Amino acid sequence: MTFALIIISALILGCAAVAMALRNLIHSALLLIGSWAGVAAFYLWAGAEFVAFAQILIYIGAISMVVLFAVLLTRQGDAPEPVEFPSLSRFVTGLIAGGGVAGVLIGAILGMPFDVRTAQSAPALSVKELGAQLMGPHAVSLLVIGLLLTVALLGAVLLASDRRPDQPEDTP
Amino acid sequence: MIIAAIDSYLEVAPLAWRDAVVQWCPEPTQWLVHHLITIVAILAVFGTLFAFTPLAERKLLGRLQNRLGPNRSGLPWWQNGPKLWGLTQPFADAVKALTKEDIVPAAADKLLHFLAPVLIVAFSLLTFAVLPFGRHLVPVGLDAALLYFFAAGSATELAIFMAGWASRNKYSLLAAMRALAQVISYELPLILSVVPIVLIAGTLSLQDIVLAQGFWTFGFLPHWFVFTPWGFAGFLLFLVSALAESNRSPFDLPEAESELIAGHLTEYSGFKYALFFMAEYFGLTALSGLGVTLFLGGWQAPCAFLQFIPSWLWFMGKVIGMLLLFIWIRGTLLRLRIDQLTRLAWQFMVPLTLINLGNAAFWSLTAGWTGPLQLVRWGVSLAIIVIPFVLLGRRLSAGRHPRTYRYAAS
Amino acid sequence: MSVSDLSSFTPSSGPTVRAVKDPFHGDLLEVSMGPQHPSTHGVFRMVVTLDGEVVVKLKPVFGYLHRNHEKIAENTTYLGSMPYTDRLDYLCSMTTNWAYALAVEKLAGQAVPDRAQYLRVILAEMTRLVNHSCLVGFLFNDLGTSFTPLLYAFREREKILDLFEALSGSRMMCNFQRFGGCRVDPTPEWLAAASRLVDNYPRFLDEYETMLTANEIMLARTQGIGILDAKLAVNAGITGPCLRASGYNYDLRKVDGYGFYPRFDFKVPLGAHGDTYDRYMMRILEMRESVKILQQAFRDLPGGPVMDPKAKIRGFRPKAGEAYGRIESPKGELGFYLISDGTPNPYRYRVRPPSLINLTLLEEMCLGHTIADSVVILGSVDIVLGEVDR
Amino acid sequence: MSPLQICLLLSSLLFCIGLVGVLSRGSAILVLLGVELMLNAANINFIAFWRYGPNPDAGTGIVFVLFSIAAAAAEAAVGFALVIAVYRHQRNIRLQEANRLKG
Repeated sequence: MTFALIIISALILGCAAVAMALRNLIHSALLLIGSWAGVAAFYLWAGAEFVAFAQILIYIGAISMVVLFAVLLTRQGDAPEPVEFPSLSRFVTGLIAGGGVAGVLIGAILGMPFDVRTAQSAPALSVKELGAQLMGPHAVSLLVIGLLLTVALLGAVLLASDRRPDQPEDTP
Repeated sequence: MIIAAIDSYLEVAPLAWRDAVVQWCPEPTQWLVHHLITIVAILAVFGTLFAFTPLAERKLLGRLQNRLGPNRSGLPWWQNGPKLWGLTQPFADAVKALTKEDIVPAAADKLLHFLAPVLIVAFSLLTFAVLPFGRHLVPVGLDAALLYFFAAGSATELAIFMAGWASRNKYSLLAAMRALAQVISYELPLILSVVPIVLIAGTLSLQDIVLAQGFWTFGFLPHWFVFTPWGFAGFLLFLVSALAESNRSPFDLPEAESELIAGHLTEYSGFKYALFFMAEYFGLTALSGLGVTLFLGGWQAPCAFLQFIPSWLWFMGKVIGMLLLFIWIRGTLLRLRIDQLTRLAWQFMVPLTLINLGNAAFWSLTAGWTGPLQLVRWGVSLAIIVIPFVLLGRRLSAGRHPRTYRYAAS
Repeated sequence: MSVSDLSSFTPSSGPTVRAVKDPFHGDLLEVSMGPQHPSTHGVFRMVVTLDGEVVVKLKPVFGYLHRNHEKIAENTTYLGSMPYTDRLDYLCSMTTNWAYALAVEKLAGQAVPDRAQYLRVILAEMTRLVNHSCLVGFLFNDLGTSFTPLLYAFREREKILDLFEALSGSRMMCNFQRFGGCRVDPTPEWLAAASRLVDNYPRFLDEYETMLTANEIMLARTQGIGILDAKLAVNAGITGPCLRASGYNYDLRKVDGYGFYPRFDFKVPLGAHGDTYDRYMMRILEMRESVKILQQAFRDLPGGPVMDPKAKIRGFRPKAGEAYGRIESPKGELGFYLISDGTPNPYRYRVRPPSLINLTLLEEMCLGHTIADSVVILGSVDIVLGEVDR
Repeated sequence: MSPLQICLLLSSLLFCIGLVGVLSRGSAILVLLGVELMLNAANINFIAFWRYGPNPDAGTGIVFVLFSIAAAAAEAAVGFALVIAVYRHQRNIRLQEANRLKG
């Protein structure tokens, strides 16, 4: 079991790290999709089937499409990002910051004795129970999330549409 | 009694054979053999179905078009032997696809160009894992099977995008853009069109959904969801979205041959092309299977007395019927334009699926109405879906109608 | 609308102006559609500049099929270039033959017997059926059907081509007209078969229209697409169904009254919008009128010879002079301009190909529409590359 | 090392990779992708603590992750719409140059 977890972790971290280092945005996006798929595999490993499928459906089915669409629409598919000196210094700064945070977190995790549950099998939570949870104690949150999604969708449409009042659309 | 005995044997025969083989294997490998047999069986059955679906498509299209379709390929070692109505055509096609040269453009992104067909076939095959093929034949009895199906299916468009982008061909790139726009538009109505089923059946498990459709009124009127107003509307909406999701005519925009040559397939040849072809038909079969499961009663027989026919035969029969319907549509309809396609999705399909969801909610709330109230229930439910359909449809086709023409005076 | 309305018209400064005004200039995608593209109706190329999917510039490129037709004709006898005219518009060899024969007959002052005139009308109208059937079939293919309407149209076309083969020996390269008549006289059986076919033709048209004319997708894809302004069309020299779809009444069968067309009762359908749908409907309506003409011709077909006995076949040398013979070919005005210097060869031989001239406004029609529409618009213009490139 | 610790290590490393991406890349799209990675890292923590925590049958971790995924979808929709708006404005998506509020 732990072995599978290590393989999944390697997949997630490898894909994510390479994606953040690549110059070609399409390759980055596709590798990140691999990383998201790895996260879904982790959820499956942990026994959270519903979340795993939701992760695939939302991340690979929807967000990745939006990302790729944005890359193509902004004509970044073939143009690698230019290397400039400021961006190099930013890179070093980012690396130092990220490394520092990582060091602190890893130190904390390794030094903290966790009270781990002994049972190895994943807790079974059926879709029905999950639904009861969502509609019961978390109903308000569900409504808020629904509202958030609606507002976000409307906002995205408004932001992305370039129809200005003084310039009529000339496409049919 | 005799019929019942035959029924029970045929019904479980595939499982019995699998168990026999598994028993014969040594203990530590049994779980592996158990799963391998399932996988191989799915591959064999649907591989065969895939081999003959294009043949059926070509034959049927031929019949639709006053011609015969392929009827020449006989047995290779029997020169003047029977032609077998062209039934050996799939094997000839397979040999041809395998022996053709695989051309990769020099400018292409070689890795992605190679990965795209592999991914698309893999993901389209994954969807078969949760379909209930028969009363006892469910490869993976997932609790969230419906969600799994859409999750696995959603990745195929990603592969189409990869193919289009990696080819470094302008037509392919346009096709990739179209594929993305299409999937962003149609994923939503596809999922929304099946939500009423979840609402009524109260489960995401496909087997439970089939079981929920498992009774007959008077022994011959099946309780399939398609025979309710919201179910029928949902089935039609699902059908249209499924056509769009699997890039079939009239939504075959990514590979529109009269505009984009072959779209994302322009730079593919040989076996990689065959893989795309395979994935298209696998995806089509899987969506047919889902449609059958959700709306057409799955493996249930249409009449009570027809139950002696094994359930998996009913399932396959219905799937093949759906495939023939898809082929018929392909032989009949014209292709939409990309802006019309997205407009249809957002201005027609999405509102209708949402209204249909409300319709299903009404149906579920009025489950207790009987007698004359039953008629009221049907009427209201029909009105809920038909009136928006007519209004939205009229808005969508506003200003377009067949014209009458004048003639010159002299 | 008449010619006098056109006096106020000033030609536009060129359709590519809109491409320059485009705010995304520099981010456009140039796609070369053709010469090996499934929908360009032969070896034709459109260099299309796209903003997204919208055409902002379109440049037709042709000449891939150039065969030096006019120069070859100047170096051969008058009769010797008759088979070459078959290859101009290879779907309609009967009408190209007739246009050339008409020009030569004008040049030489050659009379044509009545039976031959009727026969020419019959063959020309049957050719119109062939051409328009092909055109609507291919148009639906461009619209994305999987060959079904095309093959229905081809079924009817094949029946007519079989008749052509029975009459002339060749399905498409008929080489049938001669200066002063026709090559052979059809048998009564042929005439009966042709008459039967024509009587059955409206059934095919009804079937076709039931299936497709009111189809919602068809309406959405063609109405309002590729609008051609009548003034612009007249100025560019567009003729044939494309011009009439824009609402301008100009049909050489009525205007010139060549052959025996004044003897027939038929009407000229006119469009009102000049869009792709109108161009499609013009073809359907013209086929219905052709059927009417054919039925009258079979009824009234006189006896007699099909070839003027005084016509000179060998050693044919028309007097020095010039002549322009034109007919309403299925695609538009097809004209042959000939100058004779008294030798057995024409001094100058010039073809006015309707396909080429109808193509000149392709960009004007396609601008602002999507790449998918440009394919359909090209299909509705009706070109044959043998005639465009010559 | 217990599985829980491996999960936490995974999530912290993933979070830091996302952080480095957000801080060091100039392209708006990559910055947004980095944010998505950080969200995913948080989700991994939720699932890990649900799996190995004291009260696994409550399912609150799963519910939280579902909400988080929905929020991520909303973030992606708005974020990439912003990217497209920025591109319309300045013809590239380098964030250093996106320093004007009005144009």
